[in-house]
Amino acid sequence: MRARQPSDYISVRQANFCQAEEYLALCAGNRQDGAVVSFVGLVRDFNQHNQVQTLTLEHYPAMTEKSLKAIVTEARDRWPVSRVRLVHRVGTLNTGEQIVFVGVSSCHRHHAFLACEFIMDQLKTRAPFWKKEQGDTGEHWVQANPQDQQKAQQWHRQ
Amino acid sequence: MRARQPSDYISVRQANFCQAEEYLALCAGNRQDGAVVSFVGLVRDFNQHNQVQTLTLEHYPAMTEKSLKAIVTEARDRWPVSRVRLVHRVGTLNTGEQIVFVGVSSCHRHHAFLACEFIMDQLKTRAPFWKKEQGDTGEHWVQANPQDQQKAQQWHRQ
Amino acid sequence: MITVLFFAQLREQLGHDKLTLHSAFYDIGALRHYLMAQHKEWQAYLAPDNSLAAVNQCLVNDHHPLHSGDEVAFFPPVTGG
Amino acid sequence: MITVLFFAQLREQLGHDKLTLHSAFYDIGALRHYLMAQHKEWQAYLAPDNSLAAVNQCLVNDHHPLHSGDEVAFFPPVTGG
Repeated sequence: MRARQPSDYISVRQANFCQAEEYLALCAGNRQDGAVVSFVGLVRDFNQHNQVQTLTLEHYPAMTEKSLKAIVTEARDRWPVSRVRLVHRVGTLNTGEQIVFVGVSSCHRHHAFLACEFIMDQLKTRAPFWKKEQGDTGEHWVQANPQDQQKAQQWHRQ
Repeated sequence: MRARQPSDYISVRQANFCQAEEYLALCAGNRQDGAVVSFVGLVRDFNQHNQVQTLTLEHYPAMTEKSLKAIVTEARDRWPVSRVRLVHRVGTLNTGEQIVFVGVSSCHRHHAFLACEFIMDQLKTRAPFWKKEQGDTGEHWVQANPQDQQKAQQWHRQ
Repeated sequence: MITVLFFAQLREQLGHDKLTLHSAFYDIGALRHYLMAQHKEWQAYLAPDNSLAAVNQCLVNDHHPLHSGDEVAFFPPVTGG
Repeated sequence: MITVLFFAQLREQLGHDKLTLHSAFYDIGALRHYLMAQHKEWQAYLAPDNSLAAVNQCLVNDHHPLHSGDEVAFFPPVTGG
């Protein structure tokens, strides 16, 4: 496996992130990349069970960064991308709040799109985060979506 | 074809755009979408012929917005996306400057990724913009990339 | 009457950005061949492989019919984005 | 010695977040069956279909060997992002 690039930034934290700052960090002083793709995941107001008021994200601290680094390294092994930034929040969030940022820069837009979506799909099935919703009908652990599992596996058939 | 949604924003202009403002416009007051995907295309310092100093974008004004609207409408016909924002600049730009923004919000991240990349791929082959590079070896019109043509056509085989 | 516009590299190659024609043409292919017959030095540039056509600001192929008042444009493959 | 951690819904279902075991186990499957045999009420929750396993913070399957000093974690399918 290729070594993790110094241009990777991975952060797991309670504090919010600024999408604009993350985007600027992908572009600043970067004259060789023509493409920047970014994804932000937000807390929706309605999910599996009920009207959601807040969402609490638990994680397995010792494993979280390790698994995210492995996912980013795997993306780099597949596509020639330049800069990668990944921020995932934990703790209690309100509806509309940002949960996760994935940003990728590359010379070629298709590689940036692929790497960004790959990282999200793998994160959804391999990174140790769990969501608990607090809403109208009480507290519920979010159940894993079988489609997420299928989507993550499709990358290994390509 | 479905009518163009009031939540579409399409702009062709010389002035720069603020990626952060575009992102905020996709999120502001939006509680139902869990996914926002955005793409930015930038002026690279090296392209087909030479070291690039500036890039001049010519367009066919009467046709440009019409073609972009048609592309966004086609994306909406294919995937249930919520908000779409598309900004394309014309005129003379320096290396590192932003050329194009495409942002899409949706309930489902895969639809947001697909629609965003589809819009870019179609724009690359159907929207009347032409690039001329000014660099070390003089002025050159950028020649269309056959891969862009293939990539745009792949969507119609799906 | 038909207005014909040329853009980008094609405009520079032909040395024209606009023509106004008073003849009638059955379709884009007929107009293209008329222009190529009138100006031998345009033939390479205007060949269908090297230039796209739009009628009233929509991309069309050479079989697209033409009517009086149409705005036709010829231009090289696009390179925006 | 093996440390066993439980997370999220599984932690709530079992009522434990951590166990320390002094026995030796051949692999994750053996450890899983030991825990299910010791605590009948855990069987449904700990079944391989309902819980993933990690050894030293890497996802593994039930054939992954165990060694003294390993940190094992069981948890439900993940739901981040």
